[in-house]
Amino acid sequence: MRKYIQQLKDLKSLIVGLFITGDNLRKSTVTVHYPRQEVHNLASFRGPIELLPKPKNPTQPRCITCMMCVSTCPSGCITVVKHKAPKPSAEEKQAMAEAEARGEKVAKPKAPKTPKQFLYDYSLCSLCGLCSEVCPVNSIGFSSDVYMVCRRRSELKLDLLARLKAKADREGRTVDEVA
Amino acid sequence: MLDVILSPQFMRIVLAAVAVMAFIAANGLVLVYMERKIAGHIQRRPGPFEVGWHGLLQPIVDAGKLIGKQLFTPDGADGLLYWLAPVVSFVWVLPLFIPIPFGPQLTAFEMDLGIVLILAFSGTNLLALCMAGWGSNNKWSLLGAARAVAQSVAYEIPLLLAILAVAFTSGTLDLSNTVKLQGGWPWQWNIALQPLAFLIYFICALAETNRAPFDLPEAESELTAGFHTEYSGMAFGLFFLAEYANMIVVCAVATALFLGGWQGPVFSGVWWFLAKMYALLFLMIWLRWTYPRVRFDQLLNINWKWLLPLSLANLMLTALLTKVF
Amino acid sequence: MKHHLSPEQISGDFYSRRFEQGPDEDTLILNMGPQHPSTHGVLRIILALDGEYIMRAEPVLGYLHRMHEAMAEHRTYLGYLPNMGRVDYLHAVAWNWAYVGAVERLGGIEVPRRAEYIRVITCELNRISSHLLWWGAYLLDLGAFTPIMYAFDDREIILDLLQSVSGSRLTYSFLRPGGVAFDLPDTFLDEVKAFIPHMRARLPMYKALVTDNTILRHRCEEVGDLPLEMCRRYGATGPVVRGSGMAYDVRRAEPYGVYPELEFEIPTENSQDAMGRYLVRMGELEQCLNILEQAVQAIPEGEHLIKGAPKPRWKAPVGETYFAVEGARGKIGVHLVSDGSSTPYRCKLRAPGFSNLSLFAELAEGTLLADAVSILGSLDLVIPEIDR
Amino acid sequence: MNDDVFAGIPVLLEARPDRNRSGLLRDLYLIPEGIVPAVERLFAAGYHLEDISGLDTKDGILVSYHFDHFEKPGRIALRVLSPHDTPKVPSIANIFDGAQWHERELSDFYGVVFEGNPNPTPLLLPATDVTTPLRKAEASRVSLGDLIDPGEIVQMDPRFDYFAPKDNTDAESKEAEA
Repeated sequence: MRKYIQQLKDLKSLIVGLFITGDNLRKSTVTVHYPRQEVHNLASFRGPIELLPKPKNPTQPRCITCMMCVSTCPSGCITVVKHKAPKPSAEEKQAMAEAEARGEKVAKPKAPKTPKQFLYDYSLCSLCGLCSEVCPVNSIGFSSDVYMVCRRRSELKLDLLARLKAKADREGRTVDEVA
Repeated sequence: MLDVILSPQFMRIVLAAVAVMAFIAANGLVLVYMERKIAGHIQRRPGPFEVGWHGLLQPIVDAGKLIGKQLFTPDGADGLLYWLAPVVSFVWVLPLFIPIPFGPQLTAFEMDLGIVLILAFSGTNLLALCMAGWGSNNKWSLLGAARAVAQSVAYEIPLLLAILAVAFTSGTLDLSNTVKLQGGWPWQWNIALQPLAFLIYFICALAETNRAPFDLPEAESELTAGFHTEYSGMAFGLFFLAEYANMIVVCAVATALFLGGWQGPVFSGVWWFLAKMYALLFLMIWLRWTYPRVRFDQLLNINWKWLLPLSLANLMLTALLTKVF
Repeated sequence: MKHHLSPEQISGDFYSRRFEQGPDEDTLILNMGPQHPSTHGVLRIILALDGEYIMRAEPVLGYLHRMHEAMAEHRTYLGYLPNMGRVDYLHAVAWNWAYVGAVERLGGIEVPRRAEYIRVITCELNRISSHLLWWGAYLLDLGAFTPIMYAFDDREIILDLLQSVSGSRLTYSFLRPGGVAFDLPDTFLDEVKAFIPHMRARLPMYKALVTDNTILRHRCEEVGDLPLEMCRRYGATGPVVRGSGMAYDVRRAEPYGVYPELEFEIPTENSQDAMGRYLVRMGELEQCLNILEQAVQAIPEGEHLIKGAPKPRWKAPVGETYFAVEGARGKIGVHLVSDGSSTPYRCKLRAPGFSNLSLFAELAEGTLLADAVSILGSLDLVIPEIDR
Repeated sequence: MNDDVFAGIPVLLEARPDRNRSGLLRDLYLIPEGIVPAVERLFAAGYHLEDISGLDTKDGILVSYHFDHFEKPGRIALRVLSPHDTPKVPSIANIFDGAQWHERELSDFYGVVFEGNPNPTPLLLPATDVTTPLRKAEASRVSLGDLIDPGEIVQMDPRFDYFAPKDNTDAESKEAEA
């Protein structure tokens, strides 16, 4: 008998539950009503990586093509193509040959340290941040691009140099302005 | 023969059938919208919002989507039963609306045994669930159908007894008469005389319409989707519509039996009926979004150990009191 | 009567064919999953049913198997870090911690005290978010739709907090051998301090809406009776063993980090049923808040990553180590063997869910299908962790 | 403290590793036949099985069983070395039921046969395609002694000489020659 009375008493919890959901029905919604509203904490989101520009030239990355990021990335999603060393002209060649003949140290023309291409496959990236940690010149950072969408996987293969330039254009910053 | 067809009564029934179809479809859409909006706001989110003003057109678009979807028969299914089930489920809901007195004049067909007709036809929905469960050639559907049978059979008894108690007090099985015998103010309603019968009726109605917390035949976390696991497109849509139509029927019957029907303190009319009916529907929706689901043996225990004895006692007490007074 | 079908007539794959050999004619063989709403992902369970009573159950794993252990043997010690967030995406910080802890133990790397506190704070926040998600999903299993939305409302705050530290919202990989990758943002501690009373104020609502609900109690009480002896036979840990009355918590049994300095209780329940496991997790929510409260007070200033922390080409000294931490689901263990190169020679991951799920077959026997769903939910399974 | 747990069980090598480095309290290398009685003792002493780990070395596949105690924490590792061509180890799934899955997992990964496992089917890998993904290539295998530092050796069977202090013996023999 006591069991049945207890069961009847337990029915009170059902009423309590109704009051709680009813109370919430009365209250305003808590969801972010995208696209009418947007979330505010995008700044702390560490999204797809981006190249950081040189302080004086917003279209040029700080990258010195040391390849640390490429070798560190666990997913192998970064590809950096170096510039080839410029071919010495005929005169330079001759000058070099003469210098060599004189037994001097020959300064061969060096390849520019800036990257020719900086490709990034976002579809492979796991956003661990190791690339940005190992970068000696702090050239890799995270973007807070949460709204990136694409239809094809190939669209996630990003050319970071182009994106850097596009960003500079978007922000209307040019070399001259900064200088 | 011709004079039968041309008789006003027959014409009235035909007209009523068409009107009922329209009513079910319209109310189905309203209910779907209402359910989703209430669920949304209970969960602190806006619910459908994008199609039309505050998502008003969402149910219509959903219906369009369901109609546009491909219908296919699963491998090894019994074609006849499989396709008959949703049709049966929907078609047999229509007669249920015929004796319901929405307003003083707004009754499709007043009949002396209106309640009996509703009780008789409401059992056929179960047949549809059985056909769907067996015809689908799916084990989940079969389990869902088996649950539906046990649940429906069990809960029909206290439902019947609760209605009988009201029939005893008002002395009629005609729904229109039952309404007329009640007054406009809440204390003149049958619920004041029969609160326990109303409670039992409402719980049984939840179980009969497979609404949470008694939605075991389609318990999605246990049986994926129960009896309609294999259905797609409008075949599923018909089940869906029939479920909502059944909800409307049980709430309409409750309104007529217990809540004074179209009678109100002021301006008696169909609007009072609809308002009371939707209040009950709102309660059903509210319950669904609050409670977990009961287990199957508990469901039957509630019926056999609580509702049945209570409704029997209630009926006997009612009979005694009507005899004495 | 034995099955009247010949083996060729039995459809299904390797596992269901093996299963179907032998049951009686009236037995229903039911394939629950890998696509089923309450198996939480891609777990598959083959059931032999008599009516709705389960006569035999056999989980079939591997639908989410990614061979994380082999990946470890092909990546550098640091390069393996992002994997850990993907093993158990609900308590990623604990898995991160188990791995970096093993690496630190192997290499004898010190961790700054500030980093230890950052780890504790993020790990406990992550534990709360994991339990909240479990709570919502469990109620979903039991047919209540609304609680998960309330849980997500609170979980969202935690995700925002963890995002402000780690930059990601789910698969955190910001722990490093020798500390953490990023220091806390300036407002973080204040936000955690504000979160603690908020969460405390929400717990009574959870209790009134769900824990006290008589339908829920009837669905959980005396369901999935799990004696302590059985926990031991299967190696169950975490809330599962604590729900059976054993106060076993790796944070106390094998102290790591700064947990010895923090005061907290180990909630246990003696009822040994699904309700016991439920109540343990609800109790842990409160204890996590207690730990957080102490940790945000005690966190010292200082560096967040020790100088000379392993670089990507870091070579671990030869040896083996075993490091265990307490995850939201139980004991997470990492068994690391190094041959002195820059990649692990062997990395064995001990997933708590693996052991916890292995007892399901015995636990589900003789219960109703609906109870099996309740039991499965009460074990708190994360399939990617079990399959690895 | 519970030295009597393994009393009478033939032990190839028993070590007390540095607990702060290895996380182990005791470390025992057993012959395959010794594993079942040893695990039975642990079961009786109230231990639970944490996991079973494999290790592909030059000297064979090392199967490590990790046990811990709920009330008296302290990890005990039992190990069995099994040859590459016929890796057979007796199953302990009849003592600790949870071992069944761990053994099946190890069979998937290393091809170790656990004799007596009640359900010896693939667990995580496809049943139709049996591979042993964690077995290493012949060339990249490292010998046991170069992988594991056993710590202080309590007792050692002379046949089990993987951890024998090689440099020292060399030095001793040189001294002897001198």
